[in-house]
Amino acid sequence: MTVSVQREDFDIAAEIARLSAADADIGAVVSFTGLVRRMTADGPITGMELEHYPGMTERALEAIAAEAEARWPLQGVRVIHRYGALEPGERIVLVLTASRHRQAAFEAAEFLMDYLKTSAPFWKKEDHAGETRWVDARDADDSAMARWKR
Amino acid sequence: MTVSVQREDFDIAAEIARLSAADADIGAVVSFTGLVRRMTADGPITGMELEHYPGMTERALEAIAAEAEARWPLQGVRVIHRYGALEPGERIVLVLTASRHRQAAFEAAEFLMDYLKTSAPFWKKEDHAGETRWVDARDADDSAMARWKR
Amino acid sequence: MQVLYFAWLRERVGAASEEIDPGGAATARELVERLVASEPRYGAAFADMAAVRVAVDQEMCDLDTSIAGAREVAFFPPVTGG
Amino acid sequence: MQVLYFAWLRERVGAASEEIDPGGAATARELVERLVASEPRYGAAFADMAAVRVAVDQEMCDLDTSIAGAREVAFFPPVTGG
Repeated sequence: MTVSVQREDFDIAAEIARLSAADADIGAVVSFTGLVRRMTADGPITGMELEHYPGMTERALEAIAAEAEARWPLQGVRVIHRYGALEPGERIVLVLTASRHRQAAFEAAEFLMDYLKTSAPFWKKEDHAGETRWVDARDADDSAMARWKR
Repeated sequence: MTVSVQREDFDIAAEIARLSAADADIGAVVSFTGLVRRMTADGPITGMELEHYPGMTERALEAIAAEAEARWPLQGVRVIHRYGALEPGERIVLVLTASRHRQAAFEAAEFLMDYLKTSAPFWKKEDHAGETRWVDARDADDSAMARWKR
Repeated sequence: MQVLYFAWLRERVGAASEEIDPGGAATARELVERLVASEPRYGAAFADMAAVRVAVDQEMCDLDTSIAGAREVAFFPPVTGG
Repeated sequence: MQVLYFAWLRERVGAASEEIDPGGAATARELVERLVASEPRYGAAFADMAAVRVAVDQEMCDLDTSIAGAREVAFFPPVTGG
């Protein structure tokens, strides 16, 4: 199982342990955990709702994971993305990569996050003291993504 | 507590949870876990002994962590490095970085690992079916480090 | 053809999905033009086409991609996950 | 002055640390020359100086760094942690 899209929280330690155990030649495991920040560009939030496109989300994440495995020598990839209502401090996303060497694990994890930010169908609606507001896409995410184009 | 040098294993989930809770504006936590690989450049190993320089090791890791905090806007850094006898599959090192944005967290974690590989006083002695052998430093680690010079 | 809307496009259209006959619309853009001409709520939803993205059968596409034979066309703003 | 050895340098010298009078040695390199002239075990340990690194008072240094006033000088191969 490479990709999960779920309401529930995830267990980082269990996920790392499972990926690490997959192959005795894994020397490097990189994790990225995304959290809901209290302070946003539009001020502090009390919560957010993460909408997604069931079906397409899983397909998009599977495609991103397959692309990472094609580009880097990985022993494992894992992507978990939550949806639904989330509060500040809660985990949103987990990306894990395992490789023989650290460089591949780091690069693949960055690639997965950059790609996910610009091509996985999720939309955040933040709650600013009772007034809800859809989050605008960040130009910085597009430029982060651009470096992987080839 | 930023740096630990210890014989004992570490609890990745507890470390990530502690770092994540330090600040409500942390949006990104990156972890790097280094594991003992069964297969090495010199063939399969049954174990290894990791020697270090007590006192200097802690100083070197503290200096690396401080340098990372000076270069990137981080909300937290954590480095744990083990020493002593380790078997294939066991964890050797944990590097954690927390930041508002993912780019800083990723770059700082890579910097910490590259720096640690070339300047923290640890030496690996691998056990090849009863014959022990000191590991040679990798040129690739020196060139990985070179990209951070300024 | 099933047409889906997400985020503020969904809110402005007032529906998450609709069964729509594309008529002569050959591309996603032509489908939008057809919708906008039919009812004001589509005009509000599609007022700023620079902020509209499209997926045809769950693949991210250009607005000028053909929708011939598509089962599912989805409109949404730029994604903000992760 | 306390002189420390690590990894295969420790094994070849046959000691993890020794109290050594640096005499007239002004740098780590001069200290090595003094040691090598004194006993064969040092000759074996310091045969390939390209593979020897030094720390003076727990700071990584060049072999030509001054050791005047140092409490602790350590010799070891390139590090291989992480």
